[in-house]
Amino acid sequence: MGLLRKIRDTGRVAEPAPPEPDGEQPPAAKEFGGSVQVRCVDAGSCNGCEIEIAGAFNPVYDAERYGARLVASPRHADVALVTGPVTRNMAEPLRRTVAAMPEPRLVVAVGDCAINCGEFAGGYGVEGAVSDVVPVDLVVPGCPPRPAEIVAALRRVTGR
Amino acid sequence: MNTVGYAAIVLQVGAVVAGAPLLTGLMRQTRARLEGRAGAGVLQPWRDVRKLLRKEPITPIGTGPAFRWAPPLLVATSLVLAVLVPLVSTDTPVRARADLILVVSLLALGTLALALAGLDTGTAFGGMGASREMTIAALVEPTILVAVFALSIPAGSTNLPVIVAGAADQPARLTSPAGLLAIAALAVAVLAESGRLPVDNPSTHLELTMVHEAMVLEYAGPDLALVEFGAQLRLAVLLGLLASLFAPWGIATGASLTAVLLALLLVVLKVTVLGMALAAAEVFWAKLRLFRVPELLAGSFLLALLAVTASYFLGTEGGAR
Amino acid sequence: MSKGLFTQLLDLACGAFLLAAVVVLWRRELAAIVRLFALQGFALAAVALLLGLHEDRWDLIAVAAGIGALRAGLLPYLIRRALTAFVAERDGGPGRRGGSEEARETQPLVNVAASLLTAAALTLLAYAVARPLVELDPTPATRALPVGLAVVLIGFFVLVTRRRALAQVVGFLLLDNGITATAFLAASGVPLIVELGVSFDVLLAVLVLQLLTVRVREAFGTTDIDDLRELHD
Amino acid sequence: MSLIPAALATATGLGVAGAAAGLVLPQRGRGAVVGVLTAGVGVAGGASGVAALGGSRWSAEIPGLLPLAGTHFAVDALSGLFMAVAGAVVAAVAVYGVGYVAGHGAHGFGSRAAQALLPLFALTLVLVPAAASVSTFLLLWELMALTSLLLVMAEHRARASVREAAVWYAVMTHLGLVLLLAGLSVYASQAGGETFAALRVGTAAMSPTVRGLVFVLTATAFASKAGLVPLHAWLPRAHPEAPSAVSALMSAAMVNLGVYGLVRVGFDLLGGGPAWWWLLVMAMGGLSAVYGILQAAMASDLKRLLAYSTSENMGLVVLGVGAAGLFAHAGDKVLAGLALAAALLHVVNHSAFKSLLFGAAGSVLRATGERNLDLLGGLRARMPITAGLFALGALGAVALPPGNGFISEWLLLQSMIHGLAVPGVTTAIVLPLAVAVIALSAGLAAAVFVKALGVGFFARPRTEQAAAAQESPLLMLAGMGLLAALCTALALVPGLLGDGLDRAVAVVGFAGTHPVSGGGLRVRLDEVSASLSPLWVVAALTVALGAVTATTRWASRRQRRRMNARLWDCGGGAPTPRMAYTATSFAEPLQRVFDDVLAPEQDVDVTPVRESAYLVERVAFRNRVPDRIEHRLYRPVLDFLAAAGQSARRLAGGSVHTYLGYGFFGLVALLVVLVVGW
Repeated sequence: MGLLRKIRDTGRVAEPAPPEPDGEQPPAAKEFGGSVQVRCVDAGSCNGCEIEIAGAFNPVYDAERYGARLVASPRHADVALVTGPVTRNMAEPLRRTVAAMPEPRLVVAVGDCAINCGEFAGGYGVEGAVSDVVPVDLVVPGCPPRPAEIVAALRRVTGR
Repeated sequence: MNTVGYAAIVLQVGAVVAGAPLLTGLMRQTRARLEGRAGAGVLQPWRDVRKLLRKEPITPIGTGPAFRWAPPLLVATSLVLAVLVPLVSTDTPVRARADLILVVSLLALGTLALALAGLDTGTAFGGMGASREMTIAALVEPTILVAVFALSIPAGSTNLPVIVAGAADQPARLTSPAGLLAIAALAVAVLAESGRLPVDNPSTHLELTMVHEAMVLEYAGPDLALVEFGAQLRLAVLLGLLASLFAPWGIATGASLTAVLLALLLVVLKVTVLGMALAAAEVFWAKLRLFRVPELLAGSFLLALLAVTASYFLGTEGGAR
Repeated sequence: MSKGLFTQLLDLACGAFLLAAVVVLWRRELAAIVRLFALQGFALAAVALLLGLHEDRWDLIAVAAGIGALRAGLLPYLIRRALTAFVAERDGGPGRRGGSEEARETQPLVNVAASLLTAAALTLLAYAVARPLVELDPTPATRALPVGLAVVLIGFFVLVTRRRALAQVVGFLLLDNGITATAFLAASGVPLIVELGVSFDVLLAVLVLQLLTVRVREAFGTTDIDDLRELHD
Repeated sequence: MSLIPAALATATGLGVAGAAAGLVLPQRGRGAVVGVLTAGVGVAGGASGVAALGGSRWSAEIPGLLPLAGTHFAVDALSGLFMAVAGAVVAAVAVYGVGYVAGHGAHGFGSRAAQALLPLFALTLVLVPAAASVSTFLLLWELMALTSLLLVMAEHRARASVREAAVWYAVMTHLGLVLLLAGLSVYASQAGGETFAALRVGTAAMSPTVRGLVFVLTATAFASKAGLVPLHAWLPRAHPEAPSAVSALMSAAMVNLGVYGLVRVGFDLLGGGPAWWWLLVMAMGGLSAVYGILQAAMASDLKRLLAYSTSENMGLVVLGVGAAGLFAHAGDKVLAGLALAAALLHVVNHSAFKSLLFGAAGSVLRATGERNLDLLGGLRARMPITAGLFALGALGAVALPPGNGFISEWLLLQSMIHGLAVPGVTTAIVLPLAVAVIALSAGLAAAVFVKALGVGFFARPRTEQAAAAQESPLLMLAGMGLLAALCTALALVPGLLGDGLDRAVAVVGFAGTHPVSGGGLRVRLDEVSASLSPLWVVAALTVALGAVTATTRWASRRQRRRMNARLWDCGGGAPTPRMAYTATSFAEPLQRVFDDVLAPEQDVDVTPVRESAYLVERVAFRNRVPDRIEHRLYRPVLDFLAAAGQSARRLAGGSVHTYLGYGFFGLVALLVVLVVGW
């Protein structure tokens, strides 16, 4: 009963949807038609971006309302959200993950580290940026990017 | 009669096929609203299916016909169920074939096909999912069949339309203890069969807690679309079955088209309400530990058994004739 | 009221009565168990009320009211108070087991699934035993007689297999509820005095047991009956 | 009319000829000749059985054949059913055996002795139901037991475990024989005549206690032959160790005769009895159904799994028989007929799919030398036809549509559900439990055969033997093909044996309800009805499947399928076959759920490195699920026997021949008794 009361008192926490982000939809995403399954790959980040991604899917930002959903297997996924500089140990797994995804598929690099290794550039354990390992279709700059920006990127993919 | 009967079947199958994803969408939406989210909208499951159909099918190495044919078989069994189960009319051309035991075993057939597919991949998760699914399926079986027993006593038959029609013209059967116990037992069984909370969590991302999801980790594209669609069909048919078993009011028993249409409207309404109630309940439930599930099923089995004994000892009808 | 309606309602009440007893076996939280017990008391009162209305016996209706007050109100209240007292004390008190431990029947002697199946067997047994009695005069009331017996057996079973003293108290009360129900359904109502006497005994028993459990708790810091074995060694 | 004696005579002639051929022929060509002759035995026996099912009866007395008492034969629809089943199985398995023996050398199943015994065993299987007097019946029964025993021992050179199994089988089957002997001789002496006709007549005059005694003795004996718990101990030993052709014969034809005996003696001769007989029978059946399938769920040895599943199915059959007895006792001949028909139909179905499954298991054993599911896998790619046949048999065994097992279990459930119409508290309490038992065993059977098929045949091979497997020779496939065709026919048009079933039921005086007719099943009792048409189900499923695939193909944008994609390995190394679920791990959840029933033995021993107790060097985990009933029931007895044996070594020397001797002496003693009897 306590939970019921809480639900009643809380009501809707999702913020009103911001206007559609500008920037054209990546060509591969044309076929998705408002439904995108997302698989996150942490290629060696400091987990800052992970926290923000979690934020993007929480009730407040609620990325799900635009048709994006996190899934457990790359076979189910259309988009790989890759974070962090690709460490040597994660390079091969990242390639395999992307290879496991059925066509058409997109790779979204989230955070400065994913785009240009950011802080960790030239680290001995760093293989390189995500684009050095797998083709990247979309980037979300920021260290870490704000949930709103991640959501905006996902909206460009879902087109909603 | 026949034309109306066929019309009823066509309408029913059409409604189930079109409505199953919508039902899932509605349940997700209900959950989302209760959690303070905006929700992806009721149409989202259809969007998912469309998108998955556009994607590339994948056959992993070392898999064979079982993996290839399980998804279509799952959907096929669900479709046959959608034809058999009397949702809008008890007076259809297939009414002689709609046997409750047959319905139960067709459900089991779909489960079994998917379990074999999970083993066919040879991955640890596939095997794990298959093993858990079959364990639960095996334990659900007694509950369901004893509940079937309880339902068939007053009707004197395991034929679904007979049971439903009988319940429709004397509602006293439903409010008797036997009826209520049978409802409770069958409801638990339906939760287990359709892989919902608290038996299985359909939206989990953690492989180790998966039951149904773990078997389908390897499917992609259209195959995955079929698997998800099949699961949605099963849920819709099962909720519809519950609705017409325990709230049969308004179901068409005659051969008038208007009655059929009205019944269609009503059944859609009932299933909607049931679905929303289930979704709301799921907000409050947590998934049971796998090895607590037997307790739940033992409980529901007990309820079913009590239903049988009650309908024999308390009930004036049934029992000694 | 009409015969059919009476039968319907009586069967419903008895169904709820039995169901409450069964679910007591199912649940682990003592709080939930107490709630169920209150529900059962309510069902029992309903049975008495129905019988009274059916036979226009005002004493029965009065008894029903009494039962409702006692079993759906007072006894659950007392037990709940004892429970909260336990939990409160357990949560305080460094190095002792937490209140959550006290508030749940974590490890019954017979695991839950098994005890549920046992309950099924007991119910069948009750039906089989009560069959001849029912044959004597098959009225709706007597036909529901097995329910009372089943609850007696289940109550006994709870008393035997549960570890927490409070759970055992509830088991004892289930047993008493069952006896009362059997009395009602068989003789359609024991005399008012007897019923009051019985209930009064129960009340005393509960108070005694509660005092006992309080003492136990103060002495050993838990009400797990098995811990009392230490007294022997 | 004259078909039956002619066919039986042919069968006998062929059987003897086969035995002779097995003895005299050189090793090459022996298998083929013996196989053909044995198949002939099967065909002839089957033909006579079919004729009997068709309604013709035959009975004769052949005085000179057996010393002392003459031999009596009588064939009616009931015996016809069992003869037909045995004949069909024998014929198919004989064809299979020709291919099977080709692989073996002059030893084991290919040896002179085994090849000579096979036709005799087949012959006894066909003839036992035709026996119409106590002495004839017992003689054939004992012959069957001996031939099967020696056949079980065929491969004793290869594996020592065979001997142990043989000893178990010898002891139990002969204890059974002794009980049967006692029961039937008491019966004969009380009834004043040893022909079945005389027994039927004499029953009326017998006191209830005597009839009860006779029933209990004979029922126990028949139950042990049918492999019912707790008398099943020989079954999971003998079946795996016997050559697969023999296991198929034993599991699909021999155990049936236990049921035959139960029905013949219980219903036909004793003419039914009080409720407690049948409650006893039902209890035994229910126990074996659940316990058998549970042990099958735990087993990782393929043939052991199948053996336990046999014990489960026999349990279901006997459950039906017991229900029939209960209904008959309550005076409802119609329901009794329905239940008995369901039980007999399940006998037929079980024989069909179980012989097929044992055949497939045999080809797996032949191809890989492995019975352990944990070491198999990946056979689907290497022996596709065998895998397909096994799948077909498994479909029948899991009692799901469109398998043939589903039909008989559906009928069984119907008879139980409608049985509640019989007044009385016993039925009201027993029948729901019976339904629950059937349901639970069906559910567990699904898990069992998903395990057998998915772990044994699917995914990738776990060992080199499995990887090197080759498809079986043509004749084995042909034999299995016959059985597969039989399964399919039974699954699609059970109406084939509709009238025969009714006649068989009518033999024991129950009303035939025509449950199976034409393309479907229909249960019509007053105010009760249900119907099922397998053909329609299959058609509907096929249509739906076609529609689904067509729609998907039409709707999906990308037609090109990415083949042989790498399995999703979570990004790590590719999963090795060792990561795939084994039969043991598949059964683990069930083992946990039924912990209290199965009482598995697990022990973990951790050996730390010498330097520090905290660094673990090796962890060993052992987990085995012993047959609990066997441990609790047989161990004490065996220990007692061992203790007794210490004092009297001469009696229980543990050598098979001693035990056989007892059996023979018992038989001779009986014959003497019978002669002195008049």
